[in-house]
Amino acid sequence: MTTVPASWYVVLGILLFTIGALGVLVRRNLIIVFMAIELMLNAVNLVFVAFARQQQAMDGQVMVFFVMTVAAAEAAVGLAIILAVFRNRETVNADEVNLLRW
Amino acid sequence: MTTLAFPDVAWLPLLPLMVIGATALLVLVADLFSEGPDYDALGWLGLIGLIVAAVCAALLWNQSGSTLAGTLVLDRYGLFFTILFAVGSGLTLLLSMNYLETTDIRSGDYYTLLLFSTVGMVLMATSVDLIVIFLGLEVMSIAAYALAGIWRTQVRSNEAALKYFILGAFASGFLLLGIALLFGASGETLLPRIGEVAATGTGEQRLLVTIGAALLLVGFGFKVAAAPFHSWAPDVYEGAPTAVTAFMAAGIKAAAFAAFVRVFVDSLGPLAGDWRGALWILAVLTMTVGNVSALVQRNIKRLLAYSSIAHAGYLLVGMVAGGENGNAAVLFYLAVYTFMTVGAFAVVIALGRRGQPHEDLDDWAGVGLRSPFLGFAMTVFMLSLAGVPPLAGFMGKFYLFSAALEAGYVWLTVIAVVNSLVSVYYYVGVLVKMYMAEGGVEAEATSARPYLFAALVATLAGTFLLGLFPTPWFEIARRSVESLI
Amino acid sequence: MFFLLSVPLVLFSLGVVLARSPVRSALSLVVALFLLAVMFFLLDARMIAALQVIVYAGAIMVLFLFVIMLLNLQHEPVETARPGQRTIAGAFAVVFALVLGAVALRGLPTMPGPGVEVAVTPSFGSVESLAERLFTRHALAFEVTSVLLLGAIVGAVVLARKIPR
Amino acid sequence: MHEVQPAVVVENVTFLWWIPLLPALGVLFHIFLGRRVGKTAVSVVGPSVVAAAFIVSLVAFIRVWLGPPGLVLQQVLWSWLPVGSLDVRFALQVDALSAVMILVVTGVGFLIHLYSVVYMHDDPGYARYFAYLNLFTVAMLVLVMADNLLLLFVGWEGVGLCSYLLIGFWYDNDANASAGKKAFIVNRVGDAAFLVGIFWLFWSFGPGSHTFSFSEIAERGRQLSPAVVTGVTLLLFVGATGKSAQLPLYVWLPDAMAGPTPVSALIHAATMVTAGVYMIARLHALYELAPISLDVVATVGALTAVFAATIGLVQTDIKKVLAYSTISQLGYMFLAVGVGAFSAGIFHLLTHAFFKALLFLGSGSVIHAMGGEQDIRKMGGLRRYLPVTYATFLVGTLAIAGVPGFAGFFSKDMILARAYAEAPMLWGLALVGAGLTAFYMFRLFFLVFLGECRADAHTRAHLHESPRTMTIPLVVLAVLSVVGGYVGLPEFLAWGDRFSAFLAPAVGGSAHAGGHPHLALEVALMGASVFVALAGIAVAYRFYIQAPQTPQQLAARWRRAYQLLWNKYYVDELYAALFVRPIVQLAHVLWRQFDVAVVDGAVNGAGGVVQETGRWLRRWQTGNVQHYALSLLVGTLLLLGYFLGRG
Repeated sequence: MTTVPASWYVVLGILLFTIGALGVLVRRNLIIVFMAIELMLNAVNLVFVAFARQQQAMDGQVMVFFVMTVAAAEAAVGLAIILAVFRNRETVNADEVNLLRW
Repeated sequence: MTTLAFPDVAWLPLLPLMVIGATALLVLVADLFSEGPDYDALGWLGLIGLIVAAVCAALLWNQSGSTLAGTLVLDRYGLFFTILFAVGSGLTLLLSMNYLETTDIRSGDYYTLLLFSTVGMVLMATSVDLIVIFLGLEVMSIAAYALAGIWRTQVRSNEAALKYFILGAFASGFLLLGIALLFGASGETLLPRIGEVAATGTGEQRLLVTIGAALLLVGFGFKVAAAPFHSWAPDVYEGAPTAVTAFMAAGIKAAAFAAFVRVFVDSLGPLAGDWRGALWILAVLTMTVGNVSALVQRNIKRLLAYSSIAHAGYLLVGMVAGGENGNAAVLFYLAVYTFMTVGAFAVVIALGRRGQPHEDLDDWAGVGLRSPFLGFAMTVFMLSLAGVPPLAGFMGKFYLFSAALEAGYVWLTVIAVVNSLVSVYYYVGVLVKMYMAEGGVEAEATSARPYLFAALVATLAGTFLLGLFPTPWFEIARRSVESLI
Repeated sequence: MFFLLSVPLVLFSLGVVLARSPVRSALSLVVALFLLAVMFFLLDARMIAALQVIVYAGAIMVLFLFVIMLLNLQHEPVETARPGQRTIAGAFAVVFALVLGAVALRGLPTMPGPGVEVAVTPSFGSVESLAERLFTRHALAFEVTSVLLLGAIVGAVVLARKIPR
Repeated sequence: MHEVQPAVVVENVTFLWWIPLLPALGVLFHIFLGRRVGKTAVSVVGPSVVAAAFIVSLVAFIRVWLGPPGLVLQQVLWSWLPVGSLDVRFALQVDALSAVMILVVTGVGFLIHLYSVVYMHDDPGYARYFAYLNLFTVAMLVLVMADNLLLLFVGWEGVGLCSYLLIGFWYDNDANASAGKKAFIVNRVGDAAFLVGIFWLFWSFGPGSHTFSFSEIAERGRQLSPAVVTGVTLLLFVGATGKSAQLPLYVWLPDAMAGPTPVSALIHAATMVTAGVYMIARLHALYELAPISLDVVATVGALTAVFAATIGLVQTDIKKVLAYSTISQLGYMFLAVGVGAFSAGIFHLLTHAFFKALLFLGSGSVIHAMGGEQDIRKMGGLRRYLPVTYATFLVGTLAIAGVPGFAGFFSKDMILARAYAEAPMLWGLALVGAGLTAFYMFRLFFLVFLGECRADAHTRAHLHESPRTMTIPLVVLAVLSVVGGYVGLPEFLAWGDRFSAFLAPAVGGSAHAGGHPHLALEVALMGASVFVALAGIAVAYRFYIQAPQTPQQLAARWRRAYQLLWNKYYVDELYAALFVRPIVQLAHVLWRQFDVAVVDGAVNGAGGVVQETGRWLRRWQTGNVQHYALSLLVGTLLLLGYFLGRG
């Protein structure tokens, strides 16, 4: 069933990574920006799993385990930060968070 | 059920790490039982823990080894950084103890996060497994994101945390993709194994390793605030609580360099021909952008942020130079930089009061005359940052640039020297404000803030010591990089 | 099978980035994560596939939705769009994908080691094999995750706790 | 020229560090206690620490003088950088050259401190002023007592910093602030070259132990390739042109006159600006290995000497005249060291320190009396009101003009004689410069002290001689401006050139070691310079004392006599049209076009470009997090492109 080479999965992962990066760049809503970052991390997970399969090395899958942990930790702190910003400013628009510049 | 052979644990390499981690937990628990508003005891607890960790690391100086399946090593390189982080975090703790009184920050959480962050830093410096380095970086960063935003009632603190977090997570993504590619090329994440593949792998493997290296460069470049990955730094430095800014400038930058140097020298060394050129460009860009931008700043924290960017550039010069002298110069300069930058931020804190941070340069007018000690301290730090002999900053630059020259990078050295001379302009600009103008604010007597005073004395001592008697310290730095390569 | 999965995967990922409503973005992301889990399964990462569903789609996304609901953000804030930025960002993103994709295609097929079409040992990707690596070779990293999570909890609590008056 | 290198005798002593330490203690006193203890205490401490340093310096000087030739007193404070290939020590040394320099720095320095007590008395920043002045003294002493190039650089940077602070001392004045800035930027350029020179030198020494001490540089320099030595010495010289205000980096010095006058006297005339000359003399062994560099030094010096003198012709600000004359005189010193007459250069440095400090302090006294007025067209006839200033200023003017018997004559003559032997072209330039110097200095003198007083009534009513504390330094300096020259007489007179003989162990062969010029030739050369000096004075006299009234008065009374005088005046006119006016016009062109437009423009332009770049870069820092993320992505792409492009 799985007859495509591992490299296709890797390319798909890179494509997803890029879509995520694009989301970070263009969305105004900070929560969506953050979701896009989660998408990037997941894309890397796909790359890890594909490599793991190709190399017959379980370590790639173990990496995914760690990346998930990191994603969870980032989610906790990141959402808390967004909440704190919202409390002070009543906004989650990236364009309106620009007190600090120049 | 299969039985797992848990690897043999050699405890010695873990000792400093565990001391700091245990201290963090202790502070976390102690915080539950302490009643405000005086949290000095927690600060002391953290300080003692860091000192013990530093002493442990110093005692292990002649030991070597590794533990936990070779993922964590005990070598001088790691010990050097462990001690440096303990010193940097300790100084930050010290100046925080007085700083927090002028803010709404609850000290207990603050100290805990600071110590957690330090644990991450030590991991970055002592591990040779990319995944552990990545996790250490995340431990350090996540605590740092929270620290940047810990003054929750301040919109600027919020904003700093937000920017730091979004961009930090974004950059982590690139770093992680880089690690994935290295894993794809080698099937491993241990640095030595990646080094073998980089040296002897097939063309395809090396292609993957090269691209992985480029992505790692992005991730580390971000953390050390190298141009063009520096744009977060000015905003975050300005917005974060000043003590946290000091911590970022000293500790986090040093930790990022610790991992940066180890990864690139230890495992990507065979590709040096490729990355040296890239680092050359980054170094030039970073120095120039940092220094030129600093010229037009009016806010002292922002000015120091750009100065910190410029210093990342000088440090990259040392990495480009490479070799024992170049890498040792990087280590030495990081130590020097810890003292001078923490000291400079300590003076910034000393000038601020509750509700009035006094970060605008105009507030500094005449401070040198009204508060001779603060003026003297700031003068020393500014001149040292500018690289005026015989202070530590000069010696640091001297080692860095002469290493670059020895390695034959004449133009890079010239650009670096010109840059450091341009930088004198804005550092002296601060002095001119302090000594040549009138009308600024009155600083609170330092005697009323004993911890801050102690931090200032310690950083001053460090700046003089490393400048006037640099040799033994440079020798230590040199021994520390012997274990690399 | 690969294409059957990858086409919707890309579409839903684009949905995350393009949907106007944050809730729709979040739901797109959930679907994308499920599809990824299936992909993991195809790649003989059974345990990881399960974790993906439980941890990601289950826990993390619930957190996201919770925050979205908490802030009551039904729609994207008014777009103060600089159309320039979208175009530029899009262009750079495309270049990025092309460059890396090309590298992957060029670098991978001839790499040593079996490709996906080669069968693996039956235990590959099982709970046991994952645990075997996790608790031996990666014991340190595993321990570090505990510090990581603890730090994250402290950080999140510090930032999100009610501000004492 | 330098076949005979007298053996160096090093004697370790333990008192040298007191020389810089004493003023350093003064700095601490002023900064930490100055505002609390009041002006009287500051007035006592400020000068007396320098006086104490002077006494210690005197002890050091006498020991060097009486000791065996080539005696070097040395005090190693500690090893600064004993690592690997480096062994740089924090060591002070006093040899003959340093002995002269520390006497100048502390001696003249003390007089200027003393003078400042009154001059700056009503300034609100009194303690601050003395702190800077003491600090400057420390840095300058470190510069001249350093036993290695790195430590010298410590002092080099230190004096620059103090100079910058003191120029901008009256910070509330925009002109001062920008003058300080200009000095700073110009010196950055010089220092950049200087630093690169040091690095290059270090680099080219290669592995092995380096102390960077001057003796080692002299020794190892011989093993370097001539190209390297030439490059290094030229770079170091670029640094010297910045610090010592030579072409093309001289532009900051006239603006630096915005600082308090005693500062101009100490830093911008007597000591700091001579650091470049000192540095070259100190590294004479290295420079002697690079004939091209020496030629460049000599040529730049001679050109600067004439160039600055022509500009001096048309200045109307009393301090600006002195500033350009300082640049010009520094040019003579560089000419001297450039033709290998190191001791002559130092000799002129010494006498110049006396008479230029005197002239500056005198001008300070004038400005003080005139209520801050600096325009010489509004002065005149001050002889009556300021007798002491008048007399001492005259001595200084005679000395700088090169009138026989005064200090400047001997030192300038020594330079000219040597220049004639080495490079007659440069000698010609220098001679022209000497004539111009005599002219504009006496123009200044006549316009200020003789003739009618052109000040307004109010100012005139307040004209008064300065108090004793200010005039005593004037008198002392006037005496020195006369007798200071007698330490270095021409060889055929009385005791001959003791000065060069004294310096010989430190800076190589004496001025005349290259073979005595024929006695008759020497006398002829001397005659030529005397003639030129007197001619300059005479022309000035005619133009500024006689000519203004003569035409009209004589024309009205005696027609015939008028005819006669007219004719004579016509000659003058012709002369003026042929020689003077072109020079004056050239001077104007040089000043207005070159100096103001080109050089100022370049300096301000360079600073401006950097500032503008800073502003431009700043706009990228929009505060928008997504712009930052975009820059990150772009950076990533560039990196990938780089790596792939290579691979």
